[in-house]
Amino acid sequence: MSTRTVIPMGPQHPVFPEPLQLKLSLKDEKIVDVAPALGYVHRGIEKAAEKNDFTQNVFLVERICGICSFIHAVCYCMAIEDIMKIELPPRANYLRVIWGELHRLHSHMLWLGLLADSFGFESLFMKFWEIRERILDILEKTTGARVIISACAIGGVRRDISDEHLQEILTVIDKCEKELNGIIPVVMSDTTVKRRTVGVGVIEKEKAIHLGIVGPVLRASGIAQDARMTGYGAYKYLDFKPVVEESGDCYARAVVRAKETYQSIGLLRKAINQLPSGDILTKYKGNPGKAAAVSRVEQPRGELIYYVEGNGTKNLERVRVRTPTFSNVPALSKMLPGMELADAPVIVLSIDPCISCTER
Amino acid sequence: MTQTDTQPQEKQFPVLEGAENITIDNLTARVKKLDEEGYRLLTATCLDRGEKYEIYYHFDKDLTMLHLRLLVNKEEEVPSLSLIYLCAFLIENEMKELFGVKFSGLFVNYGGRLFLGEDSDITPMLKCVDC
Amino acid sequence: MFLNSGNTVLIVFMAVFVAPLIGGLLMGIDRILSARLQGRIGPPILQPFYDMMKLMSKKPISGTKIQIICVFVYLVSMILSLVLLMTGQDLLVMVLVLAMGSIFFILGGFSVKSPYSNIGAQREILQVLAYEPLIIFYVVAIYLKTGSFMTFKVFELKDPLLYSMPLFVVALIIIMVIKLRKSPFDLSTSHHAHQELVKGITTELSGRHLAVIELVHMYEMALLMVLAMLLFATNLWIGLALGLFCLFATIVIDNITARLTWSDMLRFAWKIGVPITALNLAVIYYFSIIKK
Amino acid sequence: MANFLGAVIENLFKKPATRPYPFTKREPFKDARGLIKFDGDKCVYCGACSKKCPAAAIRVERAEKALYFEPFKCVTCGFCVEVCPKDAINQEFEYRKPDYSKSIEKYGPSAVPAPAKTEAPPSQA
Repeated sequence: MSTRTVIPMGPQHPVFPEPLQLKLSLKDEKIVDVAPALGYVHRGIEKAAEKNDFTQNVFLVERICGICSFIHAVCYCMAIEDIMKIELPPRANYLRVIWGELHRLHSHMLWLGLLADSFGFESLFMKFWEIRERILDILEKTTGARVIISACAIGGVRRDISDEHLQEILTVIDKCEKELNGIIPVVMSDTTVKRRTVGVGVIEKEKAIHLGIVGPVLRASGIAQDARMTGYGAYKYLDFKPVVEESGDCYARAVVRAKETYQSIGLLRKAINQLPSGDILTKYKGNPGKAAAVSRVEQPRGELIYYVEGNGTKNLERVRVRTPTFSNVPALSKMLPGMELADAPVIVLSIDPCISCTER
Repeated sequence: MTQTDTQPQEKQFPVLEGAENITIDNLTARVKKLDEEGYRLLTATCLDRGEKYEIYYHFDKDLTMLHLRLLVNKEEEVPSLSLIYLCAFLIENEMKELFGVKFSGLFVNYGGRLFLGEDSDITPMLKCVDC
Repeated sequence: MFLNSGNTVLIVFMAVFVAPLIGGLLMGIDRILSARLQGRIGPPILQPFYDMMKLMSKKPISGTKIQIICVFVYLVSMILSLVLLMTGQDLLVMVLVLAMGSIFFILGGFSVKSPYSNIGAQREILQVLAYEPLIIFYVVAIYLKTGSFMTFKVFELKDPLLYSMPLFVVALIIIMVIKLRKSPFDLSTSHHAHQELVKGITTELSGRHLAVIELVHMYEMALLMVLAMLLFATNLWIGLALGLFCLFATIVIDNITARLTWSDMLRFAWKIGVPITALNLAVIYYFSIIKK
Repeated sequence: MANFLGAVIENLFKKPATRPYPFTKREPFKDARGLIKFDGDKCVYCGACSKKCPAAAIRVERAEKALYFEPFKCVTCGFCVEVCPKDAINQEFEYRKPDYSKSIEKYGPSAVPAPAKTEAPPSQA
């Protein structure tokens, strides 16, 4: 029994929503080595973005990720607006924040549910997804689609949110907050949940930077880094403070995301109260010139970076996408060894892997 | 885009604002210094510039970004940063695979089979795929 | 009532043919109840039978012959132990036959190459280790009360066993949690531990061989119910209610806990389950001495 | 351990949150982005929609006065509706129904009746 077993975890595995393979070498039930294998959903989107018209790319980059799609589009549009020197109307900036935070809210809810599922807590999983469904409904009401909402456009947004819908968003998030108050503290103090997450997959503060981790994983290791701190879009008016935890284990990552859901609700309330009236789209002319721009925004999974370079035609010279999971995957090779096989699903999920993002 | 293929010399390429030029020889030393100063490696962007590769390394410290710009000939080997920043191994493997950039001292080498299939023999992100 | 030889044939018939139907129905109820606790509608009550029918209609592609033999031995021993229990035979023999079935199941898990199956088999051993002492204690307690290992003696008692062995309800719930593969101890295979082991010990089984495993689960469910009914043998309806209560408790526990690891399971079963049952045993023993 | 008990028991006596989907359907929301429909009479076959479609699902043949639409390529982004100069494109609230084959819809002026669905592949991929 003490010989090494190699478990091919994935590419088809119930715990991964997307195809990723981890070859886990086990000694009894202890993981001694791990080798990630990617490449199951590489779609060549970076290349396709060079072939497309730059306006079409807004819809293309949205499809990089099925969960934080809108934020991809925002980041791409920000880069193009930087190159073409387009000023956004203030209302558009706020609307982007509102939709962005709604996306973060439903993504975190999805993640909390998946985490619960990874250690076999089905009722909790269903509860989180039940709450998530309300947010998806409000997204569909305001934009016309549930997840890939295609609401962003270069120079602003494509749809406006009516006052009636704004009120509805407020009531929905009030309701969500009330329901979350019922379950999040319960979950965070549950003995069995703590037993599975505390001290699992620890990344110390010192190692964090060298592993290149980003987003909630980095913040759970005690480093206050959040692209929203740069104040892009309307965030500069919303008095944003990042959520930081110190212990760097799966529990800290869950706590960071749980607190961020409350933070998102707060940001949404603030943004809706401050929402200025006016235009939602700036008209622009011509093609992006010969210039390059780097833009970064905060996705639910971490920091997203776009490098966009124009060449004066309607096509772009280069679109480079750095997604958060791409940075977080190398950290798995440091988190997994030494843990039990039973911890593997929890640890892998704790970085919130989005493989379609990673491979593009 | 076809212009790139026919007249690469005449084409003027934009340079990212505020980028710091760097060469193969002082890349490792510069990055080591940045590491000591507490910079995070965000990512690297590779661009096909006809005869050369242009590689941007993006760093961040306290919300300020710093870009290093490296121009190398297509045959030259670029020293890998994966021993300084572990996360660089995925980024470099990706460049190696999609652009054909040569790296020395890669920490984990996927051998060009990170994203592409076993039978793939092209570097798809180059401007002219067939060469 | 179990002594009548004319009845015996009927009881054997019940054990072999009616018990799985009841077990399947209980599994269906289990699934609906689990769904409702999770806020879902859930499958129709006959879903376990539909699953079986679908599995039967599929072409089996199984790993090794040994595993298939093991699976059938597992089925036979499960039926046999149920028959032994229901015809009022020796409880110790019943426990041994039950354990033998489990061992064959585990051997089958080890006989294939899949690492998932092997690890599932290892965990199944640990599960057997965790619940077996509790069943043995249960049998010993019955022996202390009736002075015999024969089940039919239970039915001759005036007072139901529950009055003197209340703590064994806890033991029974622990056994059910492990046997029915519910959280927090759903480790080796199952509809639930898929996050770690996909299909665990049954990974390499398919088609009608997997249907056999489902059938075994149905017998298992019936067996657990009969075990619970023994606690209230004077009125079998109350006994059944007790069994259903244990099942409900198991389902609720499934939905309010996360899955723990195998070491936690052993620790829990040995540190909490064993002392509780041992305490009850000691009390029974004490009173039996006083009586004398 | 028993922290979640309350929520679970509450669920038991509550109406389930799920829907038996094909039997009970939720009404589509107003302004939901669903099926794309063209109006062959209003259309001037300028080709703006086909140029802007990110999924290359529309092909316009000017000479033929015909518009080929591949509904299974469409990503329902609604960009074509936005760019159409003649408002000849409508987006319905309903979602696309599943089908056995990826058929191609052909639209043209109603004076020349054309089959609504054809199996002919488009000339360019």
